[in-house]
Amino acid sequence: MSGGGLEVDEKAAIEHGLTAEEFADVCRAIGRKPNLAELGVISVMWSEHCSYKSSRAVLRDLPNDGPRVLQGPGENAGAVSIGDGLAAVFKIESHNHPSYIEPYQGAATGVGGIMRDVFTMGARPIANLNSLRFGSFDHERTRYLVSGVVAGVGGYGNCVGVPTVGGEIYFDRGYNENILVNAFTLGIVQADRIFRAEASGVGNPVLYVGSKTGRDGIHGASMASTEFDDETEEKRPTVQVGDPFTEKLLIEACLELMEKDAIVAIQDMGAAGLTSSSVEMADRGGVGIRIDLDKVPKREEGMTPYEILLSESQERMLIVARAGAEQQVRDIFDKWDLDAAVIGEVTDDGFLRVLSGGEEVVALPVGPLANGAPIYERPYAQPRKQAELQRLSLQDIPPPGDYNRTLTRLLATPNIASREWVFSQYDQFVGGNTVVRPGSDAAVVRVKGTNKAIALSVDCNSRYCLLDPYVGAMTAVVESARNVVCAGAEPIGVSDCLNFGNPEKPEVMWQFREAVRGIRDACEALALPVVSGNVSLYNETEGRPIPPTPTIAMVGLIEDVRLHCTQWFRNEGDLVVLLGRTREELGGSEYLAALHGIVRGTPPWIDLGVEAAVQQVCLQAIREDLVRSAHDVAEGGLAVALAECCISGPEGRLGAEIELEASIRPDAWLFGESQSRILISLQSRNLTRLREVAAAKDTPLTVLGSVRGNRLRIGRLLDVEVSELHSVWSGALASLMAEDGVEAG
Amino acid sequence: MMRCGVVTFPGSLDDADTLYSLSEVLGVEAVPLWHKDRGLHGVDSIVLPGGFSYGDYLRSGALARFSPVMDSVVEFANSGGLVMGLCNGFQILCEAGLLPGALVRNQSLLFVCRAAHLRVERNDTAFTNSCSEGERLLLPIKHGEGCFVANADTLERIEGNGQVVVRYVDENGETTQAANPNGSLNNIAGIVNEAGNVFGMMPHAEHACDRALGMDDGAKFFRSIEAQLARGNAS
Amino acid sequence: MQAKVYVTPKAGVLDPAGKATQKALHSLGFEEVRDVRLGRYITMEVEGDPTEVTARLDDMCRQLLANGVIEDYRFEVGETGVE
Amino acid sequence: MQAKVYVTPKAGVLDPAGKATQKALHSLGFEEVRDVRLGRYITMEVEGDPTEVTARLDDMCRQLLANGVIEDYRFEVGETGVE
Ligand SMILES: Nc1ncnc2c1ncn2[C@@H]1O[C@H](COP(=O)(O)OP(=O)(O)O)[C@@H](O)[C@H]1O
Ligand SMILES: [Mg+2]
Repeated sequence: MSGGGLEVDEKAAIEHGLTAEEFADVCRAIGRKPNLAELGVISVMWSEHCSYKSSRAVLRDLPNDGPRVLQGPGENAGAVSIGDGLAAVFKIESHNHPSYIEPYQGAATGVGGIMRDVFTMGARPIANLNSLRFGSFDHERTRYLVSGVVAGVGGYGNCVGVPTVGGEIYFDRGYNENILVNAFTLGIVQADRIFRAEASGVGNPVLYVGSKTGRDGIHGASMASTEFDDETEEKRPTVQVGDPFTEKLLIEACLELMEKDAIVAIQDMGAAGLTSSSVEMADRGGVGIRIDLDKVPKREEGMTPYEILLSESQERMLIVARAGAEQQVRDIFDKWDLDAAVIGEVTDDGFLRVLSGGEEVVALPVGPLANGAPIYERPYAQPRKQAELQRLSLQDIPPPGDYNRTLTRLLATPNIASREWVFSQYDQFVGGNTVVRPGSDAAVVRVKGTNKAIALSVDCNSRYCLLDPYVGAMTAVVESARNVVCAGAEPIGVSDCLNFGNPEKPEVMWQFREAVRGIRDACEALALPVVSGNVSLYNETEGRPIPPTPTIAMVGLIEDVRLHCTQWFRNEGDLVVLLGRTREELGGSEYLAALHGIVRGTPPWIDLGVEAAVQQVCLQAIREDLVRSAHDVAEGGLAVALAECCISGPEGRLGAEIELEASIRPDAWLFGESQSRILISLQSRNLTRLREVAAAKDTPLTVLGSVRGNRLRIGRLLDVEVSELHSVWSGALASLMAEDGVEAG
Repeated sequence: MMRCGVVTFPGSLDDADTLYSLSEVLGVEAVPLWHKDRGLHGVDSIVLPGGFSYGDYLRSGALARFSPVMDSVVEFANSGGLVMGLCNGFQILCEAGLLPGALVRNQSLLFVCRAAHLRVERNDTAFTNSCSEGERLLLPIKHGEGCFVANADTLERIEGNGQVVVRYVDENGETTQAANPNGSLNNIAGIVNEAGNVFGMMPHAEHACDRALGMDDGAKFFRSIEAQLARGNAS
Repeated sequence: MQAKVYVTPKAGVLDPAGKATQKALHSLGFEEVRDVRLGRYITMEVEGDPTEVTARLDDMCRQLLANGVIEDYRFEVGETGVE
Repeated sequence: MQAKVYVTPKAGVLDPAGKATQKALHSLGFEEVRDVRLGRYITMEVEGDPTEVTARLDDMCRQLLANGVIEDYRFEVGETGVE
C-alpha cells in the first residue's frame, strides 16, 4: 500500500538534508519511493537531532546504571531514586540555534520543552537551571543576545511557576556566532508512578491535548542539525513562540490526569512535533499508530499534511489513553480550559498511517523510521594544532606587578563577576522549596514531605575542553560533583548536554569522542550514572566550530536539609582551611586569558582518586556539622575563591587574613586553577576532627588563616578592603550589559 | 481559628505556597478557592496570591478580575471583609478597582527577583498590627510589573490618608532611589483602601514565613490578620 | 469589520517603559527623540453594523482593553482588508 | 514632528496575548470578535525634516522598537499636535 501523493526523487531528499545513500536506504526499507509528506516525516526522524546518527555509537560508552537508577537514557527524561519512595526526574537539553535566531523566544521555548519532558514522566517540576554561552562583549550582537536569552529563560520559567535556581554563563569569542542555551529541569515523582512513552493496547485512543497547531518551526528539527550559513535569514519565519500560560495549565491538567488510571502512554510534541511523538511512542511499544489530521486542532487554515505533521507548535502533548477513558481525559482538560481531541488510535500493523481528507497520505513502517537511520562511525583525528595549543612556557609570563589590581581585575571579568544581573531576572522562590538560591556553589531545594533536599549544579569550562577535551570533560563532571558536595550533598546522577561542531569533520569528532571518554572515566570513578542527556552538533558558523562544550548537570542528595552548606564565610574568627593540593598550573586559566591574553597550555590535571577523596572528606565534614562554609576553588583560583567567600554572602561581608604558602610561583598559587580543592571555614575547635577525617582519606589539609576584619589580606602580596572587592565584583556584569542600554522589542 | 481563603486563577503560581505557608507553617486553616467558584465557602479572610493569572496577558491582573469568584470577593470586600493581594493579587485588586492606582512595567524593563527591605509606615492596620511602626522587614520580591503609578491627585490622596502601608527602603531604612526596585512612585510597596480592609503589596509575604527557607518576616502580615479577626473584624 | 484600538498612557501618568525606551534610543544615537510613550495597538475583526460595532467597541475598551485609571483609548472601525 | 509607530505580530506567528484577550472578550459577552491581535503603539516627538525622520524611524524600528523576526512594523510621521 502506498501513501497518497506524488513520489519524490533524490534531489528532494537532499534538499531535506538526507544524503543520496540515506535516500536509497529509505527506499529500500519501505520498498518504494516516498511521497512529499512521507519524505518530511523521514527526514526529521533521520535528522541528527532525532536519530543521533553521529553520536550514538560513541554514547554507548557512558555508564548509565546504578542502584538508584529507575530510568536511564531513552525516555523523555532520566529518573533516580532519592529514597522515601520518591524519584528525581531530570534532563538537560539544548536550544542553541533557535536562540541565536530569536533569543527571547528561542530560550523561552527551550525552557518550555525541557519542562514538558519532565512532567511527561509524571513528575512535578521543582527546579530549573540553565547553562549559557555567548560571544565576547566586543561582538556587536552579544548584549542583544544575552538580554534576550536571559529574559526568555526567565519569562517562561517565571510564568509557569518553576523556580530557576542556578546555572552558569560564560563569554568567549568562540561563541560569537553560535551561542549555547542549555536548559535543565528537575521534578519529583512517586517512584511507582513514573509514566513512560510506550504506546500499547490495540484500539486505544490517541489524544491530542494543548495548544492548536500552526505553521510554527516547520523544519526546526532539521534546522537544528545543520550549520548556519547565509540562508539562515530565510529560515526565520520558522521561529516558534511560547505560551507559558498554556504550559502551566498543561502541567496541572496532566499531573491531575496522571493521578487517575486513564493514561497508557504520554509524550510531549517536541522537535518534529506530531511526527516524532507518534513514531517514538509506537516504536517503544512495538505497535502501529493511525492518526487523522482532520481531527488535529489547528490555528491556521489550509495547512497541508506536510505542515501539520512537521509543525513544532509549542505546548502540545500526545496521549494514549485507555479505551473508554476518553471522557475522563476530556473532563480534566476542560476543567483547565484546554482542548483535547481524539485524533487516532493504536494499531497492530506496525505502521504510522496518517489520514487527511479521508485519504491515506502517509503509510510508513515505524521501525525503520525510529531506528532505521544509519549509525555512523565517523572518522576522527586529533587537530594538527592541538600540540601547539598545549605548549605554554611560564618563564615568558611576567608575574603581576600589583596583586591587588590583578585580583580586582579578575573579579570584574565577565566570566568571574557576580551573576546576579542574570539570576535576579529569575523567580527563585516560587514553589516554596528553595533553601539555597543562586549565588553559592550549588542550589539547594528541599523535597516537601521529607527531610531531604536536592542540590544542583551545571558546569563546563570549555576553555579546558578546547585545550584538552578529555581532561576538560572530566573536569566538568568532577567540578559539578564538587559543587553539590560543597552544599552537603552526595552526587547521585548526571544529565549531560554535548554541544559540538560539525561531526563530519574528523577534528570535531575527535573532540566529541575525547569528551565522552572524559565523562565516562570521571563518572565511573565517582560511581555516577548518566541517566539522560542531549547532543547538539553542527554548532558552527562559516566553518568555525564552537569550543567543545560538554555541559554537565549534577544532581546531589542531602539526607538532612538542616545540614546543608553554603560557600560564604559566616563568622569572624573561624579558621580558613584548604583541602587538596595546589600545583604550579596556569594553563587554561582565566588569569592567563583575561590578563595576559593567553589561551593555551594544558588544563589542570585531575587525579580521580584524589578528587573522590577530597569530595568524601568535605561531605563527611558537612554531615558531621564540622564546617561553616565550603567553597569549590574554580575559575580565578584560590585568590578569587577566597574573595568570593568574603563577599558573596547575603548578610554582610567578612574579611580574611591568609598566610602565603607558596613554594611555587605566587601567581600560580593565587590564580592557578588546580583541581580537587575546596576552601572550608570552621570553628577552631572542630579542626582536630577535620584533620582526622582528612587523614583517613590521605587528603592534604592546610590551615590558611582565619576570617577576620574587613580586608582580604594574603601574605604581603595582597591587601584589599572587602567592600572594594564587592563593588567591582557585584557591579561588573550589570555595567557591561548597560553599556549601550539596548533591549530589543 | 482563622479561616483564610486562597484563590486560584488559571496561571496563579504562589497559590499552593500560600496554602502551604498558612496551614503547614503558621497552622491556620487555609481554604482553596477556585476561580469558577461562586461562593466563598465561609472564609473570614481572603488572599489573592501571586503568579501570572491568565498569563498576565493584556495587562497584569486585567483578565483575572472577570473570574466568577471575583464577584464574591468584591462583595466580601465591600462589606468589610479582609482581603490581601500579594504581587499579582495586588495587581488584580487595582484592576478590580478595590485599590487605587495601577502597577505597570518595572522601570528597568527587567523582571526583578531579590530580597527587599520594607519599612512599615503604619502598624494600626488589619495587616500590620503585629509589626512596630517604622519596623524594617525583609521580604522577597519577584515581578516584572510592580511599578506603582497613580495620577497626581490620587497619589496625594493616598499619601494624605496614610494609605501607604509599606515602602521600599535601603539597609538603613531610607527610601532611596537605589532601594526602589521597580520605579514605584514614592517607593510605594503596598497600600490599603480607605476603609482599611483591603491591602495589596508587591512583596511576597507567603515566601517569608518559614525560617528554614531564609526569611520569615512575612508571617507578620498573616499574624496581623489573625489578630484582627480575633478582635472581631467588622465583617 | 476591522477594528483598531489604540491604548495610550494618560498624560501625567508615569510611563516607565516609555522613559526606558527613550533612554535606550538615545544611547543608540537617536538623540532627536523625546516624549516617547508606550501604548498598545489591538486589532480585531468584529461582526455587526458600523454604529453597533462602535458602541460595542467602546464597551470593550472601558471594560477590558484599557485601564481607565492610567490609560486613554481611541479606536477606528473600517472595512475588513483596508489598511 | 510627531511619530506613531505600530508594531504587530507577524501573520501566522502565535500571539498568546491576543488569544487570551479574545477569550476574555468572548466570556464578557463580546462574541462577535475574532482575530484579536495585540501589538504595541509607540508615540514620540522627533526632531528633523520629514525625509530624514522617516529614515531614522525605520532604523529605530529595526534596531529596537520591533523584533523583525516575529513582528511587523509601520509608522506615520505628522505635524506635532495633529491627531
Ligand atoms: N545562567 C544562570 N542562571 C542562574 N544562575 C546562574 C547562572 N549563571 C550562574 N548562576 C549562579 O551564579 C553562581 C556562580 O556561578 P558559577 O561562577 O558558574 O559558579 P561555580 O564556579 O561555583 O560553578 C552559582 O550559584 C550559579 O548557580
Ligand atoms: Mg562553574
